[in-house]
Amino acid sequence: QQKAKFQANVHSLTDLCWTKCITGKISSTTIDRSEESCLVNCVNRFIDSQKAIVGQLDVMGGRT
Amino acid sequence: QQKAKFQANVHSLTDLCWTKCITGKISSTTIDRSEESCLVNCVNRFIDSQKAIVGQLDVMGGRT
Amino acid sequence: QQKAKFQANVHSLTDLCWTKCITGKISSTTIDRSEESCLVNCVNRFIDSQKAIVGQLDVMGGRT
Amino acid sequence: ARTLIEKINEKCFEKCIPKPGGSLSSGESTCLTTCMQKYMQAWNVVSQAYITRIK
Amino acid sequence: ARTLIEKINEKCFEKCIPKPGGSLSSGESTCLTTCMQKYMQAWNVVSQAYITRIK
Amino acid sequence: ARTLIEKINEKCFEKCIPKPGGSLSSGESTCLTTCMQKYMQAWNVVSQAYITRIK
Repeated sequence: QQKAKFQANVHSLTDLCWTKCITGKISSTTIDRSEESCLVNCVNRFIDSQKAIVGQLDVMGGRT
Repeated sequence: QQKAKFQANVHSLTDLCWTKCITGKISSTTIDRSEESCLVNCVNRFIDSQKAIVGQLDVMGGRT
Repeated sequence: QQKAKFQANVHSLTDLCWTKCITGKISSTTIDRSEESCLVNCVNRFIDSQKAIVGQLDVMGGRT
Repeated sequence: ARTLIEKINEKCFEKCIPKPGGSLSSGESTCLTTCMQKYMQAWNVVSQAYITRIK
Repeated sequence: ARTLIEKINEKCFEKCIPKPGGSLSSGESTCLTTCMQKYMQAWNVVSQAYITRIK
Repeated sequence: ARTLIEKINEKCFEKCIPKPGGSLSSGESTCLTTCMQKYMQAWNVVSQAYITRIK
């Protein structure tokens, strides 16, 4: 069940980061360097962002 | 369970109306007057719209 | 349960193909000829596309 | 018909009420009715095409 | 509050981090905090309007 | 692999078949194959980055 959660996260991250990073026409079967670094940064910044939000919610006293 | 339905509705309305009403850059932590009235109108017009559709479906004899 | 799957497919195909094919302002209650052929093509090409992907996955040895 | 209503509302709200005002204008009301009928027709076309294809 | 966190992250990531770089800049961090508070306020406004309408 | 196929089809249909015609052109077919391989590679990159980050 944790594996299912992991897979669901990878699916939604790939969806989001694909839309953000693979913006041109599809001409090559391989991801180029700048696309790859965009994908990796996208994953890491998304997790940073989530942590920042959760941290801030804690500071605010866990309201909601 | 009705509470879950209520919360799900508020989540999807906030999602929809945020996209419609909060269109500029994020510069202030507070919602200004025009954004607030847009959000309130968005909720009310969405419910009006839903009622109009359901009402029309009844007129048509509840087809489908 | 197969009926539910069928209906879910029709709902998501209508959603997708509506966005692709009904692009102008709503002025008539009826779908015109070019909109209708776009919708039919959209359904058929979407299924073609799905088959091409599944077929290609098989060729690749069903990886993932 | 729950999902159909939700889908119609999602699509037609987007098309007919781009800027929600203090009340539903008559133009918006007409647009919603028109859009709803059109969406249901699209649903039928798609449904028919899908049946034809998969059978 | 799981869904609220997910929604905030979805919306604020989109607004504040259009081009993800090698680390979170301080401008992006500030934007996230600001956006989060704004989103929660929007949630309250929507929630209140919805309650008023359906009761 | 159900969800992966659905995601690939969603993304690659959007990229490769912006205007669906009466049949799949060879250009569209090629684009689909290319896009599929690229999407799977992106999935691997994301998966790897995610594992590295959370472990």
